[in-house]
Amino acid sequence: MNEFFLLMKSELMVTAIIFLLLFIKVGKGMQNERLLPLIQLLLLLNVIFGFFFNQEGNAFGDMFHSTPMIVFEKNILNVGVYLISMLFSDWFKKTAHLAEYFLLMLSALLGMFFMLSSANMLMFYLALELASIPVAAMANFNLTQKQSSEAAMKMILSAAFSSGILLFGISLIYGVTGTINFEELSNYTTLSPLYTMAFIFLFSAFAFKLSVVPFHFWTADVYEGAPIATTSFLSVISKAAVAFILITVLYKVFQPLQNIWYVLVLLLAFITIVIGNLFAMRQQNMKRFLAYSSIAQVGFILVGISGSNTTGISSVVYFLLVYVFSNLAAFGVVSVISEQVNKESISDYKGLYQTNPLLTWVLALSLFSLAGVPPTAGFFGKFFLLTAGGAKASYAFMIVVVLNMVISLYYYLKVVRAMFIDQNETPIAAIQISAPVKLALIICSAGILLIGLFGWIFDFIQSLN
Amino acid sequence: MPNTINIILVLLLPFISFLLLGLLGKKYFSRTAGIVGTLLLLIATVLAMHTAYEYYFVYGKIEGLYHSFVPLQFQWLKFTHSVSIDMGLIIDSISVMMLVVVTFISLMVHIYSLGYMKGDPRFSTYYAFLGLFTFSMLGLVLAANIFQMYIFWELVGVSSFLLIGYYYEKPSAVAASKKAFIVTRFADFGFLIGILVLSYYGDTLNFATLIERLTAPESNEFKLAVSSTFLGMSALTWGALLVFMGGAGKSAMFPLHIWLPDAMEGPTPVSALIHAATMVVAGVYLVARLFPVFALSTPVVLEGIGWVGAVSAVIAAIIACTQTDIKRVLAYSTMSQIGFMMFAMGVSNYGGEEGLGYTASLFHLFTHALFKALLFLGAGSVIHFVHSNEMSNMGGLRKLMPITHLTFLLACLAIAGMPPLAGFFSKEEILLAAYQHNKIVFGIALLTSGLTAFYMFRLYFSIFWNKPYEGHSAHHGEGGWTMMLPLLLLAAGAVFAGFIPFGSYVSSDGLILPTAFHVTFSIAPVLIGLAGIFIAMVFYKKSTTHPNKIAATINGVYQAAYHKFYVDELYLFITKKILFNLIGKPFAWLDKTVIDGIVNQTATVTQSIAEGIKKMQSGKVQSYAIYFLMGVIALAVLFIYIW
Amino acid sequence: MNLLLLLIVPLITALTILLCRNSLQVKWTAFAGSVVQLVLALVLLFVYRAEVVAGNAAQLFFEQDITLIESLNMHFHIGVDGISISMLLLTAMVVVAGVLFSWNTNKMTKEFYFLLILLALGAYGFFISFNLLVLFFFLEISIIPKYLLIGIWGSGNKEYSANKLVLMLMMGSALIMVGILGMYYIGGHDVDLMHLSNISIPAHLQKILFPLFFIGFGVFTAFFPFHTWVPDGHSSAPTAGSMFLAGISMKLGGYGCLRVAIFLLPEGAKEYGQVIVILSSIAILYGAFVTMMQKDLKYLNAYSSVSHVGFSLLALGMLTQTAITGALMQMISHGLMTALFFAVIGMIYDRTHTRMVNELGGLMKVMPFITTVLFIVGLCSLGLPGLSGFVAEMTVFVGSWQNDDVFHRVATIAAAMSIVVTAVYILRAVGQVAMGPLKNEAYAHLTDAKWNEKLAAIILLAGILSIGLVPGWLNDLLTPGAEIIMNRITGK
Amino acid sequence: MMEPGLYHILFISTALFFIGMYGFFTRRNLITMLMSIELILNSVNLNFIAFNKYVWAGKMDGLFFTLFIIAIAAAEAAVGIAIIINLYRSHQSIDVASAEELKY
Amino acid sequence: MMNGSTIIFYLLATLTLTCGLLSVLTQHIFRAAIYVLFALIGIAGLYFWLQYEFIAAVQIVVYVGGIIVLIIFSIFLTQQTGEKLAAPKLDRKIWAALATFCGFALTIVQIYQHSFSSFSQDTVDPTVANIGHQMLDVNQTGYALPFEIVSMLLLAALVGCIVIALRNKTEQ
Repeated sequence: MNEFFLLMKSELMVTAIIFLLLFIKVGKGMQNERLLPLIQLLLLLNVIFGFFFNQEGNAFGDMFHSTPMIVFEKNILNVGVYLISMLFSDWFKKTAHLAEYFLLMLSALLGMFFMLSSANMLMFYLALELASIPVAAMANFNLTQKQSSEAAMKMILSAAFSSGILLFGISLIYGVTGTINFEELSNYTTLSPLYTMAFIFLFSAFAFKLSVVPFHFWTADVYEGAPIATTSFLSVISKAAVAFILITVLYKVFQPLQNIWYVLVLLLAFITIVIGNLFAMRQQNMKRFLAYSSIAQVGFILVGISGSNTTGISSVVYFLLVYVFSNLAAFGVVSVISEQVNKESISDYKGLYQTNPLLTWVLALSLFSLAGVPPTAGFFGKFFLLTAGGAKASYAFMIVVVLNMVISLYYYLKVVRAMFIDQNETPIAAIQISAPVKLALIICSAGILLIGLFGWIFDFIQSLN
Repeated sequence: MPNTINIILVLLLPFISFLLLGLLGKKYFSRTAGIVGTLLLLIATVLAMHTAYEYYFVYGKIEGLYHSFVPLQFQWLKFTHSVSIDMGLIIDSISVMMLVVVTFISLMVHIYSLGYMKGDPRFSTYYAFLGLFTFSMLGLVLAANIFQMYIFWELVGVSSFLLIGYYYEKPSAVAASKKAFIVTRFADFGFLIGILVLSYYGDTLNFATLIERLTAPESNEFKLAVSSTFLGMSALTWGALLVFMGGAGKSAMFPLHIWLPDAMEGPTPVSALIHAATMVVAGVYLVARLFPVFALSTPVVLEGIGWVGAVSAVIAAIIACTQTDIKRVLAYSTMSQIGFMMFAMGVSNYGGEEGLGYTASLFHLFTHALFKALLFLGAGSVIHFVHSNEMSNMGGLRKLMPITHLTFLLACLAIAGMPPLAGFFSKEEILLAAYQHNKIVFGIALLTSGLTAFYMFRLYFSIFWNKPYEGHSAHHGEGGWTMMLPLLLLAAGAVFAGFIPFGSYVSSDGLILPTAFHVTFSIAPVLIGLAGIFIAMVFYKKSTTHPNKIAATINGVYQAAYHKFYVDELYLFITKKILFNLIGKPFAWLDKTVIDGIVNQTATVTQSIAEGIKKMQSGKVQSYAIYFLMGVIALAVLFIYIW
Repeated sequence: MNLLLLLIVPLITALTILLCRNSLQVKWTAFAGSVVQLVLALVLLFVYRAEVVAGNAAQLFFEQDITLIESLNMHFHIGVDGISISMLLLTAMVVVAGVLFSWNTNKMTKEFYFLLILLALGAYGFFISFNLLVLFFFLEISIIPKYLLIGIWGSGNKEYSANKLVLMLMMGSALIMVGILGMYYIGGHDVDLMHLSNISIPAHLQKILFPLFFIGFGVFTAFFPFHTWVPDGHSSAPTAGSMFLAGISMKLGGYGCLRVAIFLLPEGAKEYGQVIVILSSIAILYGAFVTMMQKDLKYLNAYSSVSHVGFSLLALGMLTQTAITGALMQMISHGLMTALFFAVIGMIYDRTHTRMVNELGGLMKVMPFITTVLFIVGLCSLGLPGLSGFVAEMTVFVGSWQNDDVFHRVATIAAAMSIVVTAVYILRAVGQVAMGPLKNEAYAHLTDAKWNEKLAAIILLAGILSIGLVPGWLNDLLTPGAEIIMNRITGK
Repeated sequence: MMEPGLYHILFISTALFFIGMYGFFTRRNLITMLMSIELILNSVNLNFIAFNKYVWAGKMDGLFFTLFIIAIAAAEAAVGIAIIINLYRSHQSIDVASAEELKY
Repeated sequence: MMNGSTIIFYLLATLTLTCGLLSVLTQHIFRAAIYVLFALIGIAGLYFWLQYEFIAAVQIVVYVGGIIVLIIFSIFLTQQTGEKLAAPKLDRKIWAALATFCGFALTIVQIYQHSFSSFSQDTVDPTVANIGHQMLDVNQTGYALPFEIVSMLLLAALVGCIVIALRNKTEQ
């Protein structure tokens, strides 16, 4: 029994926090000013706890399983959620439903944990829903804003639609193979067109969650409309979780279909990078801009996944670790500015460096990291992804992919240019950054700068395989 | 054995002068720069003379043969295992002779400039440049390696550029300096390629080895160089031809002569030094240096050299007859005289009696340096006096400047080949060599020497006789002793240099060539020269209208000659119209619009694609769902039916 | 000698700059740091010479190998040979000069110097690394500082230029990246340069990889027709920016072309040698002719850079040992010369506020030092003996001529023709700017160079002259490296 | 006419699935879109039950899947309706075309 | 030949598909809700027909009794009854029809081309007892864990609904 607790410690910890929040809400309730530090403290404990007492094994028959890699992935998500709780303090303090918001967020996180640990389709599906339905509600948390409701509506409808297709795929897989267990599915080697089709139905749901073109259309709208905390949760935590489980599903469960999914992944990676870049190029709203840029990033993740070797896994995990820091830093800065002066357009950022050098540097660093420019960790992240992908892909493909990095640099530089170079009569006034936000931004910057230089981090991830 | 230290000092003293005056001159030597430079050069001259004495009379001749010595050689830059630039000093009969000429003329100019350039704001700079030039010229002369020669060749060019453009605030001087540099640079391009060719086949850059290998028909290098052909000519021929191109440029041979008249924009002493006596004969020296190769291996090229020299001589002489700027007349005369030297080379053979042209050419080089420098310095005095270059502003100066007049007259007689002045002896030898070898060239040469006498005396009479002087009164006479002394010294040279038995010192094969002097042969040239002098006297001794009438009767020819046969215009057309408008402009356009345009267009196209596909993101959640389903179907079809 | 010092010094300098309080402190810190670096480079040179004299015939000196990522076999492998040392020296000199020439930068001084030093750091790292990943890392590090330097402190159409520059360079590095990935798998999961140089890479793969590397690095060094960032980038950059671009950044490319593309992929080099020769001959002449038409001094120098760099690429395409030595010499010479040229242009611009040739004139009278330097640099550019340009160009020509066939010969002749055109445009420009009557009355009150400018100019001139007058040391420095590369080409 | 079996039921479920999709694509009222979603989910349920019954009767995986889908569908519908009601409050309409502010 | 069971099957099938089709085509929102209700009932009938009584019961309880009622309430909340629904645009209809038809054709062709083969021998009856047993098992089949996840999901959904739907209380 002891073992069981340790095996599911991440989930249990999160559940405990959820119920604590529920009791606080149902009971006397707390002022945001006091509740938020408490939540941040709990999440910090959660992060720390995540690094201890790691166990490997199965529980609930074939429902739940855990490996060091999965635990590490969960820890990445924990860190991300902790950073979110710090970065968006300004917004959290203002919201009327802080406890509920975190309750939903942690439920989604719980869903992702289960998703990572899932060992069969049922668990996977339930966890996926648990990870997405609360997020749709979270998207609506700017309750009086039209855009927020629109975003939530688009999200819940699209998510329901995609889970319909997912379920249809699963049902066909079940019909063909007679099992929903991952282990057994990976042993099913009789290929048939129907099985392929079912796989594509299933894959489309992953693609939807990861916002792979052409299943990405909801992304930008939702990102733009939702509160920034939700957006960053969606674009970082939720994306990372789905990418992690996609690796398991492709590498393990659909190993027999490798010839098909390899091409599929490469094809979609290509389209995703190109379309994501093309859309990102002309965005003016920072959130929307980051949404599209994150679409392009997913394309690179797919390239890494296509490598179908242990380097592929490690590089994706590594990249997402870096991505958490980079993207959250970017969203953090956007949020600070958006909350304080209510400006989200790139042109509003003109001359930002004159008034807010710290924010500018953090944002610039994170954008460089996203663009994959050294010495930021993003460079290494991208490089490892491409290294993994390069194992099998052709030169022509790699050239196209890498040239797209140049295009992506173009639009990241647009922001950098606005902040550093462009002149502005009335730049955004100097912003007072609250302590937790500052701390989180510094953590993110440190992560961006240091992760890349510490080569052993990759080795560590590699050793988890 | 040569005294290495002496020779090094000869080379380095001018350089020290350059460094000293160039770096510190402004601060410490603004008044005394001339003295410092002159003293240093005086030492160098004495050492050079000493070196010459020792070479010719002490150690140079071994068993009747003048040897070539390389007292110092060190590797400066290694290209391949066998090809390297070995900086060295070569001591042989021609280099020693040139050493004397260069240092002596340079010394004269240094002294002369003390008076001529007095009070110039950039006095020290002027002397620094003179030092640089002398150093470069000496380096060129002493070069033991063809690449070393090229290096100093270029340095000479740049010193010439600096000195022509010395009056940098005068646009015409700037233009002239650029022109001189660029035209010679163009020739040097040929020289460089020639060096590449010769060095590749000779597998060395050292003159001695190179000549040895490329003149020995049994050596592998020679065989390879002769057997490799390009456009129907052997590699060796190409190499020799291209090397000569460099020499032709520097020596202002037709058609690369256009820079020389313009170069007269520099201070007159500079013209005397560079554009009369020393630098412009570098081409002749180059041919002499490689003479065995030209004579033994590529007689075709040597033949060509002869023709180029002859054509240049006559053209320059014709043009000189029509010019009114006294320095330009002298410039064309220089070109004409170098033409003489060139065709003398061209009509020579290697060794023995047949090598008369070679000796004659260098003899003429020697004497010409003296009297041409004299002419220029005299002209400088005149210009100094009247503050103009135009003949029309002069006349009747013989009384006002007696010493200048006398020395100028001597120089004119010398250049006209009147016995017993220096020019007579050297020119006679050239004519004799031409007569023996090529009658047509001989004819041209005869004609040219007549023209020479004519235009020189035209010049002489225009300056010193003609109408009485109308300008300002003589406010400063003929200049101080500093300006007179060089004139007198050079005049002495012009009178007596001809008596040197040149053949016993310089010959193509190093053996003594007995001076052949035929009185009978000399009659015709002297008569022709006298005729030229007479005509000039008739026309110009008094201010008459004869010249204008004659000019009017042969208007076409006169205009053509007056406009230097339109060669300048041709060049202008080629550079302005073809290089700038037909090549430069289209290239610039190509770069701006096409190559850069492609880069910019890539960005524009990408952006317009991005703009074009934005409609897909319509904000309609149902459209998104349709795309979703269509995507699934497409992928399913792809992987079921197509893949 | 520990090569890590070469990285630590600039790093500490950069960090110290961030801590500085006022701009004077920043400037002196940057100056001190760069001087220390220059001293280090010189010490390195002498230590290396001493080792060579002592008979050490190793391929790499002062090697260090620190494991970065064990599972991917990524090592921080650094070392130097003569070629690297010469490049380091060049970089150090240009950096000191750049720091000095920017002395009167007042806008965001701290950031400016920080970025300068960061850029230099990238170059130092690049020249000493012998692992492709590390090399690439340092190559890319230096790109973004360029963008900001041009964008913030530049002039003219700076946003456009900065964008163009950074995107084109990134495109180049993208190709390099693909090449490195290919190498990673070909080399058995190892991208160590020395390791890769010891394995034989199949010819068909070399044919794929070589263009990737060569074009990739070629973009950095203005390989025709990928040179279009050069004019715009240089003309918009601040003085130090142009100097660094021309003096350092373009050298990264040339060095990479040689060290990575040709050294590792000799078969590819042979395959594409003729293409390179054709393109660079075009570049040389074309660049020269386009330069002739320029009126803006910076454009003029930028296009002349295209032409000059063409020499080193041409020489690389020639694939003879002398040519390779010549290519390296040309890189170093061009680095010093063009950096100084840009510095002079910057000095003139600072005073007259124009760079248009036809608005300038007669400056010799008011600023003799600056115009003298301009003269010397101009003469160096047109290949006057005694200055570095001559030595480099002649080595290139002699090296190119070693190829005994009409094609290479014609290309060499075509390239050599440019020395005439170069003379034309250099003399036109210099003549117009320095000589003639004073164009504008206002210029009469301008001042000559200040101490910092004089010092910087003298440092670069010292480099130019030391190569021009005594080329032997540089030749000795470069030859062993070139020989190793040549041996790989000839398959010894 | 054939004896009804697996394929018949699969036909029904597939048809219902795409009917639901058609509804989802074309309905402009958000609530009707939600109903279409219910149709889609039900068709999947039918699939699972049919497979469980006809092919894989040895275990009850399909049955449990259906059971949980029904639960999830309820939760989804609840959240969906809450969101729609909130949207109605701010937009005064539940026409999907009224909420197309976020685009491009 | 047709027997009772077959007839019932076809009736149920017709009911389900017709009501489903009508529900997406009708212009009246209320009618649409009712058609959906009947389609769901038809499916419940099919479950009965397949002898999955427990599922059928859950279907009726949850869908008919829960979701549809919820939907109808929300229609009341948001819609003036009797108002016709806005018709979709023609091009949207065409594209939707095309996409769904292609999807349907593809899927059905694939399904019919595939022969589902079973390797299972013994049949577990879907009785309530069996279901309950497995549902609460923590070791072998472990459906207790999904069960808990669903409960967490429902909790979250509940909280979310409360916050979103009851916003006036606090926000306005």
